[in-house]
Order: sequence, then structure tokens, then C-alpha cells
Amino acid sequence: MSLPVDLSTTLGNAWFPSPIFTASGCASSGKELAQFFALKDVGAIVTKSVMSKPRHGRPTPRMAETPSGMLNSIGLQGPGIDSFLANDVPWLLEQKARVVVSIAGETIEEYSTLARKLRSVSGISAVEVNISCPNVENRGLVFACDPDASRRVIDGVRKTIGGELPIIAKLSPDVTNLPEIARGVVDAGADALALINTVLGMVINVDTMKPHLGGKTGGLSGPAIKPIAVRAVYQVHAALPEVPILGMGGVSSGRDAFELILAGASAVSIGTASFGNPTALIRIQNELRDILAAKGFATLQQAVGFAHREETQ
Amino acid sequence: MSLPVDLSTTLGNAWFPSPIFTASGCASSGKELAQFFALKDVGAIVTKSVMSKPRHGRPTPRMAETPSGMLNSIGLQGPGIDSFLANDVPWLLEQKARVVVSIAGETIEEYSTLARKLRSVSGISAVEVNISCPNVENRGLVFACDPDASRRVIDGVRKTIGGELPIIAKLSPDVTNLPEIARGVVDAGADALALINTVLGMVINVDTMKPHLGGKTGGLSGPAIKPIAVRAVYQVHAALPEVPILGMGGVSSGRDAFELILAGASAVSIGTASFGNPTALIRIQNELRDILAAKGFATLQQAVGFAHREETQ
Amino acid sequence: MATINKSATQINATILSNKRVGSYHQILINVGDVVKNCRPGNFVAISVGGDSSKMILRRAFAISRVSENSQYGGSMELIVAPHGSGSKWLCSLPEGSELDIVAPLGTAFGIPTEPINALLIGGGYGSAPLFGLADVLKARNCKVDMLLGASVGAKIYAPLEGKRSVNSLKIYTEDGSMGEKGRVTESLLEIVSNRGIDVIYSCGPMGMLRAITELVAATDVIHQCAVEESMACGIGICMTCVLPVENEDGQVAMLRSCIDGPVMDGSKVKWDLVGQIPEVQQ
Amino acid sequence: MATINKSATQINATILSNKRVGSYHQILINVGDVVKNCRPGNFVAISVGGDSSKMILRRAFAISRVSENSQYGGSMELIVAPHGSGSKWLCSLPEGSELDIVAPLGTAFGIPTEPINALLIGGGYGSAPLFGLADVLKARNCKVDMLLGASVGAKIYAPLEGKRSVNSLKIYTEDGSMGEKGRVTESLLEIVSNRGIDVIYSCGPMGMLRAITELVAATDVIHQCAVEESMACGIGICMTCVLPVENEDGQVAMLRSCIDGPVMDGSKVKWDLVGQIPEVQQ
Ligand SMILES: Cc1cc2nc3c(=O)[nH]c(=O)nc-3n(C[C@H](O)[C@H](O)[C@H](O)COP(=O)(O)OP(=O)(O)OC[C@H]3O[C@@H](n4cnc5c(N)ncnc54)[C@H](O)[C@@H]3O)c2cc1C
Ligand SMILES: Cc1cc2nc3c(=O)[nH]c(=O)nc-3n(C[C@H](O)[C@H](O)[C@H](O)COP(=O)(O)OP(=O)(O)OC[C@H]3O[C@@H](n4cnc5c(N)ncnc54)[C@H](O)[C@@H]3O)c2cc1C
Ligand SMILES: Cc1cc2nc3c(=O)[nH]c(=O)nc-3n(C[C@H](O)[C@H](O)[C@H](O)COP(=O)(O)O)c2cc1C
Ligand SMILES: Cc1cc2nc3c(=O)[nH]c(=O)nc-3n(C[C@H](O)[C@H](O)[C@H](O)COP(=O)(O)O)c2cc1C
Ligand code: FES
Ligand code: FES
Repeated sequence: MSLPVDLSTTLGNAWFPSPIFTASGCASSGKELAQFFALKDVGAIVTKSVMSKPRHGRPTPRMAETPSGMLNSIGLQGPGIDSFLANDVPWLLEQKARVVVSIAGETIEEYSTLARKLRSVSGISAVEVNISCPNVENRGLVFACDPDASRRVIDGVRKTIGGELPIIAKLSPDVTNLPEIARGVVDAGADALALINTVLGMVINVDTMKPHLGGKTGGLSGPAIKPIAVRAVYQVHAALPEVPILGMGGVSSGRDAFELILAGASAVSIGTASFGNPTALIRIQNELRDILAAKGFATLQQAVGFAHREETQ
Repeated sequence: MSLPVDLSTTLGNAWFPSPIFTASGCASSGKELAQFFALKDVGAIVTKSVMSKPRHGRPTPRMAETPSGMLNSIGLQGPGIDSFLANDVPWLLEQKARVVVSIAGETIEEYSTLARKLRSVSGISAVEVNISCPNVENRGLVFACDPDASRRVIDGVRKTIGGELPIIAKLSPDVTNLPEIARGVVDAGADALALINTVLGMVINVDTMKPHLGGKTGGLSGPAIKPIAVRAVYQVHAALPEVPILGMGGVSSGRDAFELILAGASAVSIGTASFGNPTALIRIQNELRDILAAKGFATLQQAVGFAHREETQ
Repeated sequence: MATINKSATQINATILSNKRVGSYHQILINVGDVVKNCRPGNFVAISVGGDSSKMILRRAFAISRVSENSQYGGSMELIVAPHGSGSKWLCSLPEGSELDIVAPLGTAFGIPTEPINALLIGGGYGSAPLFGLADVLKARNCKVDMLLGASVGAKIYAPLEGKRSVNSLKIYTEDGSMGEKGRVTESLLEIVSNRGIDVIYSCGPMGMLRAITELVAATDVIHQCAVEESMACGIGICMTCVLPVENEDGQVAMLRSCIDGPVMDGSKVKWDLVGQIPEVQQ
Repeated sequence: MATINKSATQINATILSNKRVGSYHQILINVGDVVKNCRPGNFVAISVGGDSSKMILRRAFAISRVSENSQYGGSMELIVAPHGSGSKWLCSLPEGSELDIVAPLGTAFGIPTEPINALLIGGGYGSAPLFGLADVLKARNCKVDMLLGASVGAKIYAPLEGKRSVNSLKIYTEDGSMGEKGRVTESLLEIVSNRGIDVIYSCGPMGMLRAITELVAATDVIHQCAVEESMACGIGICMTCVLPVENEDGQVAMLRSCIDGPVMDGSKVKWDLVGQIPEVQQ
């Protein structure tokens, strides 16, 4: 009844057969999901943000379920970049998955160090730079909340990594002026933007009468934040129509993914939805294909930013 | 089994028998709810933000339900301050309700004009200054997103209204640094803070493939944003422990209200919950009383900010 | 004390029966004395999805008919189209389930004190409140004709008992699968003049209400229509459900269709401004 | 291909029966061939609240026992305490309801190749997986003693069939309403030495597991415990469920209790560091 839809997409010079990616921190390094679907069948595996050294992360409890959402405070537990590059990346490439490596740092220097190590790794599709981390050199102020620090992180990564590997700068929605931050990191060399990271939130445990999470505050994710994600993608796409966006935030169905694509996303990461449903990516990818076909789109590309059509005509 | 709990609270020099208030824009001017409970039985009626002239508001559709939340874009439809003061306030006072009048403006001057008109009205308990409005004199930038504009609005209102009527400045969570904005308006003369207004969001209608709301973006409210509200109240109470907070955002049970109180709220507004349940305020007030008693609090005041106790001991 | 939402109450109602009828579900609920205050045109607002639902807003449904003397005390009938997740949930509930409802809400159809010739026009599930209305009009010795329309036959709701309370019933479907092929507006003016219609009572999609208003604009016929706007609260506190309506001074006001409606004077609704914002007059 | 979550699948299971037993619900579900891969200690992750639920995360429950030869094909038994909204929803489901489950997940209790003397200790619903374990141990000719504890008698889960598979069963309640007054740790060391216990298998509150570990630390007894940490995903992708555990190099790692547990070597868990963060070693 409907023609096959070309789902392929690009972020900078990286090509992906499908716009449905995992979200950083919501697929670990991929191995855990491989039991549920072939990793090569989705657009890309975005790995958990890795830092230069191994990290234990934050104390437990690390999560709280909230209405249609959850809070997490993992604190970037991970093996460190060396172990990650030695063990996890080769395995992912063996699976023929597209790999987007997410990096995180506590200093501008750390991001550059990470970029230097990535530079020599062949086979990865792109690097996602998670700048929603506290900057230890500036009173723990999150990089992504500071236009200047954001720019400097991306600038450092760009200079270190060279011109080839696409850089996706991942931004936080917890800012007054998201398009301004976006413009800054694009000027500094980001090829694409990832929107949105979690929203800062807190739950108080009514029994202990203290913050529930070991880390006190946590990041809100899941369907609860979807309207914020749609707004962020729409706003940034309106301001920077040429910059590809990896959209995310509460996507749990093909319709949700389609909403973000209409708002301006060229690809969509699925985070929290995988916790509730290990095969979420495959289901969402199939539903998205059906919706695009039903709406008469021959290619995904035609739908990207389609909700803006009034303004641009 | 449990002793009666003293629920009374104060915001600046205004006293309220209960900390449970309506939220501005979620109770119209009170008349509509009077069928469901006696308005004097709750802490206060916070009226819909009124502007100096009558307004039609935004085009429909004005709402979209979202997971555990809703988006609205009403656009401050209302009768204007003169009609409001002539008709609505006297009626509320007749009901023996405590009245908090919410005002909104498009210019700093408009806020002062509104304050001038309020100055001469006796019987109202406080004025809530809704600064989450676009500033027509500054490219429509929302006052509450601009520390300087926020301060100037409150400064203007304080100077006009004199020293008697408590000013509650209502802030938006859509900012990078909420404590900074809070500190600014307190310095400018706010006696209390109302946290939080809705979070900017958007829904795209998958059928029309355009933004669903007539006003394109809308304000996200309801349980979905509760973790953001708890975080905002906690953060601001930590920064300004002496400043009373009227907390709100997704409260729909006594437990939710208690969470905000533990985080630092001296009173709690109920907004969206009244849409789903016209008697929500009464139920929440009763549940809160029971929880306070069960936890051994003799007065509401003892529980305010209790979740911070580690830091301050 | 209250002037708005007068006689509305929030109660728990029990589902007495839930039957599929064509594309709809006919749901009978036990509401006790609430029926005493229900008038044709009023609606009910129902919580959906249960305790742990992500749906936080009530759903509005026209009260199709009420009975004071059912074996359970007062009962109320609803005709529900399974549309999205809330209405589908409602349609899936078994007999005996409890519902949290607020009723009656909104304005009612104006009932003439004299016997008149009435034409009732329903689109889709819009026919639901018209049968209850027909009963009341018949009791006042009115002549009651009815036109029902829908896209397909399965979307025509016209129960046998209901048919008995009207003098004539004409059905239109867009695909011709039931009654005549076409729309209720097809030969409306003809019917109005042939039968000497004094008042049209209508309920259905906004496009239908607008078309009726425009057709009868040049006549003396009064047109009372029950509008359907997206509602967050149903009780007048949220301002989401507004429609541009001309008031006595000839100015356009954005009226709440939940408390100033759903029944409105069709000739006063500014149909061309729906979804827009009129200029502010001062 | 997969090394982690090997043999886990996501399927729709049907509730075959749901009975209240004391404070718990004994829920039997039809899971087909999945039972073939289930081992005592594994758990199942269940979607709760239905399609329009605001609860987005699965709930974890120990697999109490499985049967390959039930009249419906493979079936699995769960013992569910109605705790918060998710487990209460589960307990409220009637026979015939469909559940979306992922199973089997997590590590299993280690089964000795030689006949040993085993002591099984359960706290509250923690006894659930122990009866299935007892069957397996008996089949290997082990001697199986069991201690169960809870705050009150209604929270002791010890079905008749289950009792048959153990050599001895001793019950403790804190209020003395069933069995002896006290805790399972009361005379633990005595029992261990009197009966020549080789391995303790335990499941229950973290405090109980810690207490057992500390009591047997000076003995040669192996302590396999099934831990219970708050889990967002149950499949190793979220890192919320971590516990500080000593690895082979003597260093402390934050292990995921969903894939490196729930069954862990009690002596390796750094109980004093739970809820804290160990120093990073490099
Ligand atoms: C006064 C009034 C009387 C009504 N009478 C009937 C009736 O007798 N029978 C019947 O089947 N339906 C009736 N409706 C429409 C009914 O309210 C919607 O079909 C229902 O709200 C859809 O909810 P949902 O969760 O199934 O759909 P969703 O699309 O998931 O709902 C999402 C949101 O949009 C709102 N919404 C969606 N469609 C409509 C609509 N058509 N009208 C108003 N709000 C909508 C819902 O209330 C909800 O808040 C009436 C509506 C109004 C306002
Ligand atoms: C490996 C494992 C095995 C378990 N086996 C059983 C069993 O056999 N029988 C049984 O009754 N319960 C068992 N539990 C506990 C069960 O998972 C919780 O009681 C349940 O998740 C509570 O959900 P709720 O919605 O009722 O409560 P809520 O308190 O509303 O749940 C809120 C959130 O916290 C989490 N949570 C709350 N309490 C617990 C807890 N004790 N452990 C883990 N997560 C929790 C929930 O998963 C949910 O994400 C087990 C837990 C784990 C981790
Ligand atoms: C448990 C958890 C861990 C996360 N870890 C990371 C991370 O390491 N790096 C990162 O950039 N984002 C991380 N995120 C954010 C997600 O990648 C994503 O931006 C966010 O959760 C919104 O998408 P969702 O609603 O689909 O989950 C994490 C989110 C969750 C829930
Ligand atoms: C329909 C609607 C209208 C609102 N109108 C106003 C308003 O006029 N002035 C204002 O300060 N806040 C307004 N708000 C924001 C609420 O007062 C409140 O800050 C917000 O909704 C969060 O609380 P809640 O989740 O309990 O609704 C409105 C909210 C809604 C949902
Ligand atoms: S639906 Fe809220 S005012 Fe009409
Ligand atoms: S529960 Fe997600 S990693 Fe264990």
C-alpha cells in the first residue's frame, strides 16, 4: 500500500541507515541490549559518556520514578577511556553497529585529552560531547549552562580531533537562552547538536524527609519532558536551520520520534524508553517508518523540520 | 490519636489559616470553584493574572494534554484591572476568602500602574507579581528570564504600592540561574517568592504536522514538572533561607504538598490538579494535615525546609 | 452561594451496563439524585485511566438521557465514541466499575414554554443528547422532527426507543451506507420552510453547526447548538475552551464553552473567528 | 551473540491465577518455553499500570518457582507484596490479564555438584525463590534446612508444597505471632555448626543479608545472597542498581545488581559502603 521509506540520515559527514539511536547513558556500551536486537539494525549506538579515568559515580539511591518520568543521578560511573577504547569500541564495531562515542570531562583540558585518544580510533561515526558536566575549574558550574565554557570545550575538541570526525555537542535545556548556547558551540566547530539532556530535578523522600537521591538532585527524563524537548528542538532549528539536530527527550513511540523530526531533528535518541522496553528502539523505528509512509514522505529528510513550513514559505 | 496541627502560615506580613492556595490562572476569579467548596476554607484564592486592559488572550487550541501534564497557552485573557477590582474582588471578600491578586504587564510601567490601582483596595492579603510575561519593550523577552528586568518590575511595584501589601514575585524556572533572579527581586523589595511558573514546552500535532497550540509554544504544568518544582524550591530556599516561598508545580496530593514544604515552601499553590478534581484543594489540605500529624509536627512552620536540616545543623 | 456550576457535584458513579452500539458504546451509569438536576444539553466530566494514569484531565461527554426511576435510583446514559486513550479506556470498562464524575455541567437547551415546531439535528454521537431533548419537547406538545448525519451508517446513533419520541427521523450518511447519501444540511432550508420550523436544536461537529447557522441566517429560525471545544477543566477555571461570541453590545467576547456553553445561540457565535483572536474593543 | 542477559526474552504472559496468601499475592503466569531458562535466583521484570500508566519503569520480582508441565505449558509463580502503586496494580489483576514481562534476568544461585548441607534463609517475600531452589538442591541429594523470618506471621510465606521439599523449617517473627519470637539470625551460628552447614542461600532485606554475612564471616560457610536494589531497567543499561563489591584484585567495583546479581557472594559485598562511593583506585 505504501512505498518503502528511505530512513537514512546524516549528522555532519556521518551517514546512518536510520535516524533511531540509543541515548548516551541509556544503553551502557551496547552489549546489554544485544540480546534483544541486533545493534546494527538501528541507526547508531551512542555510548555512555566516558571520562578519562575510571569513575565510581554517585552514591545510591541513584533513581526515583516520577509521574511519567524518572530522575537519575548516576554521576558518570564508567571504566575510563582507555578500557573503553580497548574493550567496548572494538566489540561494537564487530557487531557492525554505527558507534557514536560520548565523552565527558571536568575540565576543558579533559575534553581535549579524550578527543586526542579518539582521534586515532578508526570506525567510529561521530563523537558526542556531553557538556552537561560540572566544570571543576569554575565552582562546579555546568559547562552547558555557560555560553563561554561551552564554546571553549567544543573549540578544544575541534582543534584536537581534526576535521574529519563529526562533533555533536549535547546541550542542557536548563538555560535561559538555548539558541544562544547552540550558536556558540556551532561557531566553535560543532557539526551537529544533541538536544536535550535531562532537566534538573529533585524528589524528596517523604519517609526520611530528605532528598531521595544520593546525589540530592538528579536529571529528569522520560515522557514527562517530551514537550520541553520538542520546544527545544523547534527553537534551535528555527534559529539554526542548517545545523542537524539529534533530538531526544521522552520519546517512546514512533509518533513521539515523528514529532521531534517535524520540529527539526535529523535523528532521534531513545533513552529512558529502553528501560521500560528493551526492544523500544526497534518498535519505534518500525512505527516511524509506517507513519512516514502513511503521511506520504518518501524520505525521512523531507520530514525534518516540516512543522516549520509556514515560517519558511 | 494525633494532635491537631497548626496549619497557619505567613508570607511577608500576610497571615493565612492554611498553606493551601489556588494557583493563578487555575481558579479564574474564584466564583467557579465556590460550588465545590467554601473559598474561605482554604488558605487563599490567588486570582488569574490581571492586566490593565481587557484581553482576549491567544487563539485556540489553547491546551494539549501531555504525559502526566498539560500545555496551555491562554495568553492572559481577562477583564482588565478595573472590572476585576469592581466585580471580582468585592465578591471574594464577601465570601471571607483571603485574596492574593496576581498582576501581569507588558511593560515595567504597566506593573506600576496595576500596583497603583491595587494600593487603594482594602482587604486583599498580598499581590503576586507574575513576571513570566513578554516584555514588549525588549523584543518580547520574558521579564522573569532577565535578572535586570525582573528587578526593575519589582522595584516599580514596591515603590508604587508602599510598604504594607506583601509582594510575592512569581518566577519562571526557564532560567540558567534561578537563585540569582530570586536574589535580585528580593533585593528590589519582594517579600516572598512564588515558584514555579510553567515550563516552556511545545506539542506538535501529528495530523496537521504543525504546532498544536494556537500560540505555538505553551506552558507545561501538572505532575510532570513536580521534580523541577521541588528542585527550584529547594535551591532557592538553600540560597535565601529567610525568604518565604509559595511553592507550586504539579502538586496533586498531600504528599506532594508536603514534599514542597520540606523543600522550603511556606505555602503551596494548587493549579492543574483542580482541573482534574474540583475539590483538589480540600483533599490536599486534609491529607497534608494528616501527614504532618503522622510525622509528629505540631505546626506547619516546623516542617518548612525540613529537608535541609543536615546542611544547617 | 455559587452562581456558576450551580448544582454540579463530584460523585462516584457505578457502570450499570456498557454495550457496543454501532461505532459507539452506550454506557449507563448509576448517579443517584444527580439526575434531578440534569437537563438536555448538560454534560458530564469523567476522570479517565484510573489511579496511576498519565491522563490528568477529565473527558467531557454529553448526557444522552437520564432516568429517575431505574431500578438503581437515578441513572444516566452516555454515548461514547472510542477516540483516543481516554475514551477507549472508558469503553473498555466492565459493568460494576466505578467512575469519578462531575455533573451536571454547562448550559442546557432552552425549552419553549409554548408548543413549537422543533427540528433536532445531530452529527455522529451528537445525536446523543437529542433524544433526551425530544422527550422533553414532546412532553411540552412540540412537534419534533429529527435529522441525523454521519460519515457511515455505523456512526449513526438512533436507538429504537429514541425513534419513538420523534415525529419524523431522516438519516444521511456521506457514503450512503444508511439513509440518504449526503449531509444533514442537504435540504435543510426546504425542510425548515415545509415544516414551519421555529427552532433548530443541533449537536455535532463544529463544521456542521456552522453550516446550519449560515443556512438559517436569513430565516427567523432560532438555532441552539451544542458546541464541542477542547476542555481542560469543564468548570470554567482554565480558559482553554473559549469561543468568540457576540455579546449584547455587539462586541465579541471569548466565552467559555464549558460554562457559557455547550449550548449557545448559533447566530451569536463568530464561526469565522474560531481559532483566531478578535480585536480588543474597549 | 549476546553475553549479557543471555536467554532473556520479552513476552506477553497471561495470569493463570492470583490468590491472596497472607500479606502477599501468589500469582501464577503462563510463560511458555521461557521456563526452560529460568534458574532459582533469576528474576522477572514486569511492566505495570497498563497502556496509559504514568509508571514508566518495570518492577522486578523473584521467580518463585517454575513448572514446565503445567496444563498450559510452562508457568511461573511470583510472590508479590502489595507495596506501592505498581505492585498493588499487579496484585489487583484478574485471571486472564496479560502481562508484558522480560525474563529470566540476573544471576542464579550456584548449585553444588556434590551433595552438601544447605541452609536457606528467607526474610518476608524473600522466601519465594528459596522453595524452587530447595527442589533443585534436593534433586542433587543435598540436605536442605530452612529459616524464615518476618515482622508478623502474615508476612511469612511458606506454602505447604514448599515445606515438603525441605528437611526442616524454622520460623521466626518479630512479634512472635508465628513460630519463635525473634529474627532468623538469632541462633544462626549454632545452627550452622550443629548441622554442618556448607552453604547459606539467603534472600530478604539488605539488613538481614548483611547480618548473615557478618555472622558467618569467621566461618568457612559460603554465603550466596540475593540482593534487592532499586532498579530502573533490570537489564544492565542504566547503572542505577549498583552495589560496592570486591573484585578479584581486592578492589571495590560498583557492580550492577541486575546483571552481576541479584545473587552475589555475601562476603564480597562491601555492606558498610552501600549508599556510599568507594575511593577510586587506579
Ligand atoms: C461538551 C462536550 C460534549 C461531548 N460529548 C461527547 C459525547 O457525547 N460522546 C463522545 O464520544 N464524545 C463527546 N465529546 C468529545 C469527547 O470529550 C472526546 O472524544 C474525548 O475527550 C477524547 O478523549 P480521548 O482521551 O479519547 O482522546 P485524546 O485525543 O487522547 O484526548 C486528548 C485531550 O484532548 C481532548 N479532546 C480530544 N478530542 C476532543 C473533542 N472532540 N472534544 C473535546 N476535547 C477533546 C481530551 O479531552 C483530552 O484532554 C464531547 C466533548 C465536549 C467538549
Ligand atoms: C531482584 C529483585 C527481586 C524482587 N523480588 C520481589 C518479590 O519476589 N516479591 C516482591 O513483592 N517484591 C520483590 N522485589 C521488590 C519489588 O520490586 C518492589 O516491591 C516493587 O518494585 C515496588 O514497586 P511499587 O510500584 O509497588 O512501589 P513504589 O515504591 O511506588 O515504586 C517506585 C519505584 O521504586 C522501585 N522500588 C520500590 N521499592 C523497591 C524495592 N524494594 N526493590 C526494588 N525496587 C523498588 C520500583 O521498582 C519503582 O521504580 C524485588 C526487587 C528486586 C530488585
Ligand atoms: C540513567 C541515565 C543516564 C544518563 N547518562 C547520560 C550520560 O552519560 N551522558 C549523556 O550525555 N546523557 C546521559 N543521559 C541523558 C540521556 O542521554 C537523554 O539525554 C535524556 O535521558 C533524555 O532522553 P530520554 O527521555 O529518552 O531518556 C542519561 C539519562 C539517564 C536516564
Ligand atoms: C491554564 C493555566 C493558566 C495559568 N495562568 C496563569 C496566570 O494567569 N498567571 C500566573 O502567574 N500563572 C499562571 N499559570 C501557572 C500556574 O499558576 C502554576 O504556576 C503552574 O501551572 C504550575 O502549577 P501546577 O502544576 O499546579 O498547575 C497558569 C497555569 C495553567 C495550567
Ligand atoms: S474547560 Fe476550563 S474554562 Fe472551560
Ligand atoms: S537496573 Fe539498570 S543497570 Fe541494573
